[in-house]
Amino acid sequence: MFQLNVRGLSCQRAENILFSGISFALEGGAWLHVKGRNGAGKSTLLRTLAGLVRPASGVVTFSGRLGPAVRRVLCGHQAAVKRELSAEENLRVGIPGDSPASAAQVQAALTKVGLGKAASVPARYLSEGQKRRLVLARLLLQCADLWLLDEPVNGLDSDGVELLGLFLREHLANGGAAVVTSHQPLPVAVGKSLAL
Amino acid sequence: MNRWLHFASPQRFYPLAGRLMPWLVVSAALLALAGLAIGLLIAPSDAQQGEGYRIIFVHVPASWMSMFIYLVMAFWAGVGLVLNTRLSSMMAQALAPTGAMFALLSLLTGALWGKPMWGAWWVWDARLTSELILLFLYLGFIALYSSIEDPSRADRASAVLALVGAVNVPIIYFSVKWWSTLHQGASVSLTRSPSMAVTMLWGMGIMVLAFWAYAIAVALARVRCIILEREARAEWVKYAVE
Amino acid sequence: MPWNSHWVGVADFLAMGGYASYVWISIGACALAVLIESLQLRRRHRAAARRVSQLRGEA
Amino acid sequence: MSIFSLTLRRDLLLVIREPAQGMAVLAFFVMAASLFPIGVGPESALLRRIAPGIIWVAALLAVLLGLPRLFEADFLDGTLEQMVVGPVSLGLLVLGKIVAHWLSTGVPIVLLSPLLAIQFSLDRDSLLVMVGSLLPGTLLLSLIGAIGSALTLGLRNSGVLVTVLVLPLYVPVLVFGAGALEADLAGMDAAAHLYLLVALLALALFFAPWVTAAALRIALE
Repeated sequence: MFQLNVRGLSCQRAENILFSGISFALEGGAWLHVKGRNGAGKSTLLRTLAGLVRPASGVVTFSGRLGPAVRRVLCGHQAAVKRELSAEENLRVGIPGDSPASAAQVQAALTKVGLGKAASVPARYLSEGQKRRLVLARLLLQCADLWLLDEPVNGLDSDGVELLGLFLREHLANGGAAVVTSHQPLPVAVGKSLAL
Repeated sequence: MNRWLHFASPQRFYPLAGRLMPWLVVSAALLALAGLAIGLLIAPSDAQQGEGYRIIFVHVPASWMSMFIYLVMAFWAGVGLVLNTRLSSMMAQALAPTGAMFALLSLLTGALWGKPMWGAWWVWDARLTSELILLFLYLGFIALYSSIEDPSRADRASAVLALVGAVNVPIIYFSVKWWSTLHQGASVSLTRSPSMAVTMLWGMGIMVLAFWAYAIAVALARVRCIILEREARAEWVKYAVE
Repeated sequence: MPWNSHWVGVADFLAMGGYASYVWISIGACALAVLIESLQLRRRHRAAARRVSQLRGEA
Repeated sequence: MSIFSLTLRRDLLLVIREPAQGMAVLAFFVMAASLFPIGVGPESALLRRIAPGIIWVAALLAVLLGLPRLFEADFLDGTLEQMVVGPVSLGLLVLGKIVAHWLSTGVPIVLLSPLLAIQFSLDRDSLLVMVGSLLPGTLLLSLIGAIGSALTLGLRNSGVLVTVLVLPLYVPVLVFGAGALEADLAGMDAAAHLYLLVALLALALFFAPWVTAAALRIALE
């Protein structure tokens, strides 16, 4: 059973401590809702879990069945989309290293998020909301174990949020875990929560 | 190992540096006086260059120190990067301006030496040219860490640059030497210093020690400033400042 | 002159065998650089200390 | 397909989609080199003598000008962060980007250089040495430049800062590159220069990718 445990985590930004003594455990199938005021370090916590930021102190370990590296994915404030590439190309080659998806899988993911018709439209012509949906489609294709979502609701309209809830529930159902920061409530069963 | 780590925290190092500095400043001054006395008073005049050669008593120590300080700086930067100890990166940043100053002094005294001896302020000699490039490496290092706000990124990014620079220093020196012998032949070169009488060697040796003591004193003073600037909000700093 | 050095007198010593300007400017430049660096460091230290006590005042 | 070729094809696709900046770098190369005859005077004997230095310095500055294309765009739209988080070897990914940068900047420079050779009245058989020195040379410039552009990623004055960091490291490349062409023009054998240039290239090919990857991780922290 996949498990993420964090013990005594503390992070710094430019010499001042953001948070310290954060400890929690998260198994497959559960999600953690991180709350806190602006500047409390929610994003830094997610980036630390993603392996981008080196914590000032504390330990982040992944145990369980997941082979050498836990496949984690981070959705930050920016929708990581290349303007020159079309929606479909963004999913196929936009991020080198994603698990290679066939054209059919890409098309299926696009239709699932309601961008089926916009597959060949260069991403520069997509609205901010559509770009957010493209990020959701990528989430499906990456089939990662740990989702690290930073304010995923931003930029999504009401049925976009519904989609997010649906995907999150599916992800948790087949054993994935998620750490989510969000001000608005999410249409998912209330999981653990952590206040920074 | 623990003994050594004891002083690795800025809090304990700050007073230690304060106590060491006066001793170093005094010994630097005494050594400099002794070195100059030997160099200017006692050392005999040189066969070909007469009295003008005495500039080497400041030129050679300056260029030697500029090279030595760069390697020490790269060492501390590497230690700071690997062990993630902030103090080592601060020490590297404290050494950089002094190293750049020595490189500049070496170029200036090299020109002042070249003018009477070879009639030109600037000679594209292998040593002077690589000294110039060493100065550019220093300026690159200083420019990088001073244009990054976040101290931890500044430390680590400048450490990478210092290490890359340190690897390149021998390559640059070799390529410039190859280039200068290719174009101009080895006739005119500062490297072939005049035949060294014993007192000359003593004079230069003592001047190197004087510059060395001075460099450490200044580095300690600057590292204290950096500690104060970066740890201004820390508790202990409030009582460390008289 | 002490230690039987070959200088005849102070004037001869200062003339430095005709290279007076080059030798003394070189040494002077080093001394000037040391002076400037020391003054600059002292000013920087004092400014940092003032900043710290200013923060202490606010805390 | 390995991460290297995936990234290489991706970056080349991006270059083809937005060729404007690539063209600007090539235009700079030709214009910068053409300014010197105007500045120095048209007599071909003199131009022949300074041609190696001019062509090489112009190529070096053109590659330097093209360095932001390596990471800047991906950093600004967040894709670089996704690549660093991804489970792939960042060093190989970076090598893919560097080779793509070389193919879109260095190689066109090499293809254009015969045009300049005519301007500087170089004879035909020294063209071979020129191309032979510029081809590995520009890759070497991209490799070293990648370290500089990764270190200065996202800084407000990164354009000029990259130059200050990287130019001193470009000196050996310039010495051996321009030296090869010059030796050939002087009738001497240019092989020694080319061997040393390729030796430096081998060193950079081994070290630069993972040093750049480390610099990227530091920049994205």
